[in-house]
Amino acid sequence: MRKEVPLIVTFIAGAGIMAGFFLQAPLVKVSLSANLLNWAVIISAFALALGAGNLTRLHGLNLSRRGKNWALSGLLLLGLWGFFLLGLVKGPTYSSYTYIFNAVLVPGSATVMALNGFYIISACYRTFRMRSWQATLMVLTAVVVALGRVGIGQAMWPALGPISDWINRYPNASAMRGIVIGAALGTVSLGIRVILGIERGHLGAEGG
Amino acid sequence: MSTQLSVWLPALVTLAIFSLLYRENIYYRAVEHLLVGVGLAHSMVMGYKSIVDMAVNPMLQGKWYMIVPILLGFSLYLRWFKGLGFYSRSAVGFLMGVGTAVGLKGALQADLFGQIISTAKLPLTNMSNVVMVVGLVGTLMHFLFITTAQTGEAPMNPLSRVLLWIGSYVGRGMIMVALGSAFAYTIMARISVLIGRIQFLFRDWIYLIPK
Amino acid sequence: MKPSLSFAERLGRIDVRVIHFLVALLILLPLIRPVGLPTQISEGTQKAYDTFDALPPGSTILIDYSIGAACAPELEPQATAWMHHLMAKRTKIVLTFVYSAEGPIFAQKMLDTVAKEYNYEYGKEIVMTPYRAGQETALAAIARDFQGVFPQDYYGADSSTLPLMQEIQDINDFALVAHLANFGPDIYVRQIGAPYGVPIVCGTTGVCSPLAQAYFASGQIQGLVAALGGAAEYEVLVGKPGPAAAMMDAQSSTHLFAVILVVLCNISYFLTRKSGQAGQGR
Amino acid sequence: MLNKGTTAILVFFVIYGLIAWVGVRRMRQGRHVPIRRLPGLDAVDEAVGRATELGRPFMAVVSQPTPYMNDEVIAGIEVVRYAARTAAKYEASFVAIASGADSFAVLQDSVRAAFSGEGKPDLYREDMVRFIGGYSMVVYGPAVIALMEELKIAADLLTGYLGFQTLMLAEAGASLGAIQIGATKQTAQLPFIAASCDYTLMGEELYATAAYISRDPVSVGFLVAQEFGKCLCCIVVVVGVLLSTFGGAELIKLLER
Repeated sequence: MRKEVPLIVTFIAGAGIMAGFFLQAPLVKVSLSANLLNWAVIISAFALALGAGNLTRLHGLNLSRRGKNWALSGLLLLGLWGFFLLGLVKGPTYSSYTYIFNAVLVPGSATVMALNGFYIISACYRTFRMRSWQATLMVLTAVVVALGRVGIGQAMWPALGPISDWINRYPNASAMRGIVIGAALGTVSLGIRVILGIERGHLGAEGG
Repeated sequence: MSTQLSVWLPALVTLAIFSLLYRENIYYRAVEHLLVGVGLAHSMVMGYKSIVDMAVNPMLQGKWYMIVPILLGFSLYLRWFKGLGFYSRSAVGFLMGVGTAVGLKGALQADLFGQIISTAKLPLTNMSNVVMVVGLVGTLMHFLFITTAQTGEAPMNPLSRVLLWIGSYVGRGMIMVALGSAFAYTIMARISVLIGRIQFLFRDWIYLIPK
Repeated sequence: MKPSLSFAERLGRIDVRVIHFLVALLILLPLIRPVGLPTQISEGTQKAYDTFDALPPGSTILIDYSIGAACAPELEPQATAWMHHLMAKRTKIVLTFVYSAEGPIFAQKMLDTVAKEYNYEYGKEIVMTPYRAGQETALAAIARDFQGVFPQDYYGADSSTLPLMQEIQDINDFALVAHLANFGPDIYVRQIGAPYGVPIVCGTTGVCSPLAQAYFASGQIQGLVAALGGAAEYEVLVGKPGPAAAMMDAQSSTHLFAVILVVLCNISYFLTRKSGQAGQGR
Repeated sequence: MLNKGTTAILVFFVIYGLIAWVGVRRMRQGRHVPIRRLPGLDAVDEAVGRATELGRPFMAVVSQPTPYMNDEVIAGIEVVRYAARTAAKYEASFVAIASGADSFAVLQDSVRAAFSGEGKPDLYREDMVRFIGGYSMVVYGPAVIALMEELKIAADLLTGYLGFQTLMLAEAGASLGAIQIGATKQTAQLPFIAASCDYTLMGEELYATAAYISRDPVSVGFLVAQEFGKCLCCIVVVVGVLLSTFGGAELIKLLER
C-alpha cells in the first residue's frame, strides 16, 4: 500500500487534468480540473516552507553543536524566522517589513547577480577562443549581437542593429524552435512516465 | 554622501557581496546567510497568505472539502520525521501529477503543435523563411541519436549519413549562432544589473553621479 | 624569445582584477557624463508598443508583474515605460504575481510612484492580487478559475468589494495578458495563449529573450521587449527618456570593452598557436 | 465531445504513447537498439585519463536548486556514474558534489556501486561524494570554487539542473586549466558551457547519453518515441512548407482540428 497510494494519487491528479484538456464535458473540464489546480496551488504554498525546514535542521544542528561558522548559522535562522514572524504578525505591507526587504534582499540578490557581470566580461577574455568552426560561429554572432543591440554599435555602423535583429528573429529563433520542440517531446515522455507511475524519482531516494 | 540609514544599509550589503571579487571573507558569508534566510522567509509569508485565502477561509465558510488540500499540505512536512516519510509521498505525488499534466498539455498544444504549425505555414518565398525552415530541420536532426547510430562494423546507410551530416553541420551551426546571440544577451542582462548596483552606490550613496 | 611572441603572450595574460576594475570604470564614467547614443527600435519592441497602443480605451488587461530583486534593474525600467504608456490611455490593469514572490513589493513601489502620477484609482482602475505559489500550475489555475484563485486582493480586501475584480469572470475578460519576469513567455503561451487565445506581450530579461524569440517568430506572443535595450527602446517610443536611457551608455561602453577583449584573446590565441605553443590555460 | 483543436493532438499523443510502450517492451525482451555514442562521452574518458596522468582529481558537480530531483538531475547522475566507473578503472582520484539531499543519497549509491562494479570497492572513500549547499544555491557557487582550488582539479564535469553559478564554476575550472565537460538542459546556461567547457552535452544529448550508458529499458524505449516524434516533425514541416509555398493549406487544417 505504501508504494501504491502515492502512485494512484499521481495518476488521478494527472489524468484529471488531461481529461479536462481533451474532453468537452463541463463537469470534467471546469469543476474537476479547476479544483485540482487550486488544490495544487495550495499545496505548493505549503511546499515553500520545505526548504526552510531543511535549512533549520541543518543550521540548527550546526548552531547547537557550535560547529564551523555557527554564528552564521544563527544569523541565517534569525533572518529566516524573525522575518517570517514579522511578516506573519504584521503583514507584508507593514513598513518595517518592506524596509528590511528593500535594505537587505533587494540589494543583496541584485549584487549577487551583478557579480556575474564582472565574471561574464572576464569570461569573454579567458574562454571565448575560436578553437573550431563552431566556436568561431558562436564568437562572431556574439560580437555582432553584443554591438548591434547597443547605441555604440549602431552609431559605428547603422546596419548592425537590423542585422543583429535579423539574427535573433531567424537563425536564433529557428534553433530555439528546434530546442523547444525537442524539449516538448521530452516533456511528453516524462509526463507519460510520471502519470503512469513508471518514473518515481520524485517520490524519494529509495525509489518509491 | 548620503546620511540616511536606508541608504547606508543596502550600501554595506552591496559592498560586502562585492568583496567576494577580492576574496572570500566573513562579511560576504554573513550577508549571504542573511539573504538566504530573508528570501525564504518572504516567500513563506507570501505562501501563508495563499493558504489562508484559498483554503482556510473557504473551509470556514462551509466548503468542508478544502480540508483535503490542507491535510495534504501538512503531510509534506512529515518527510522530516524518520519512519513517517512515506506519508508525505501522496502530497508530492499530487503535486507532480498536476504539475506534469499541466506541463504536458501545454507542451503538446503550445510548444509542439503551435511551433510546428507556425513553421509549416511559412512559404519559401524569401531568404528569412528558408533560413527558419532549414535551421529548424537541422536542429531537430542534430538531436537524432538512434536513426544516425552506427550499428556494428557495417557501413552506415546513406540516408543516416545524410541526416547525420545535416545535423552536425547545419543544425550544430544554427545552435552555435543561437548560443552566440544568447551569450550577447546575457552580457546585457548581467551588465544591466551591475549598472544598477553601481548607479546605486555612486548616485544614491556617494553623490558622484548627478541625479 | 622574439618580441612579437612575448607581446602575444602578454596579450593573453591580462590580470582578471585589471579587467574587473576596467569594467567598473567603464560603467561609472558614462553614468557621470552621459553621451546620449542613439537607439534603434527592434521589431519586438515596436510590435509590443503597437499591441498596447491598439487596445481600445477602457479595456482591461492582466500584467504578471513578477519582478524579482535579482532582475529588477532590467525589468523595472520596462515596467515603468509600459505603465506610462498604458496609464496615459487609462487602461484598467490587474496585477498578478506568479513567477516571483518578490513582485508585490516592486508593484507597490510602482503604485506609489507612476500610478500616483496618473491618479490611478485603486480598485477601479488597478488591482493587485496576492502571490500564488506553483508557477506554471498557478498560472493554469488563474486562467481556469480567476475568482476562485483570488477571493481577496493583496491587501486582504474581498474581491466582491472591488469593482475591477467584479468585472473579471474568467481569463477571456482580459483584452491582453502581459508579463514581466525573469522567465521566457513559454508558461504564459502554454497556459493562456494557446488554450484561451488571449494575446500575450512579453517583457523579459536578456537571459530569457533568445528563447522568447521562438515564440515571437511563431506569432504566439504579440510583442517582445527584451532586456534593458528593449526598455530603452520602449522609452523612446513612449517619448519619456527614463532610467533605461540613462543606463544604456554604460551598457554600450561595456559591450565594446567585451568585444575588444574577445578580439585580444583571439589575437593572442592565434599568435601563440602559430608559433607552436598550445593556448595557455588549458 | 473533444475540445476544439485537440483532435490531432490526441491522435499524436496516443500514437506516441503506443510507440513508447512497444519500445519499452522490446527493450525488456532484450532487443538491442543502437544509440549514437556522443563525443561528450569520449571526453569523459579523456578527462579521467588526464586526471590520472597529472595525479590530480576529477570533479563531478551535480547541481540541483529545487527541493526535488528532476529528470535532468537523474540523467546527470548517470553520466557521473560512468565517470566514476572510468575513474575506478584507471584508479584516478575522484570527487563528486551534490547540492540536494536526495541527489546526494543517489549519487553516493551510484559512485559506490561504480567502484565495486569495477572490482575496486576498497578505492571508494566516504569523502568522495560531498554535499554542498542544500537549497541555498547562493552559497553554493563560491563553496564549490573553493574546493576546486583546494584540490587543484585536473578535470571537471558540470551537470544536473545548472543555475546561474555555472559561469563562475566554469570560469574557475578554466583558470585552473582543467578539461571541462558541461552537460545540461538549461538553455540559459548553455552559452557559458559552450564557451568555457571543452566538451558539451546539450539538452537531449544529455538524456541520450544517459540512456546509452544505463541501457535502462524505459529510457531507451522513450528515446525511441522521441526519435519518432522528431522525424515526424521534420516530415510535417517539410511537407507543410512545400504545400504552403504552392498554396495548399490542407495539412495545417488537419493539424488544427
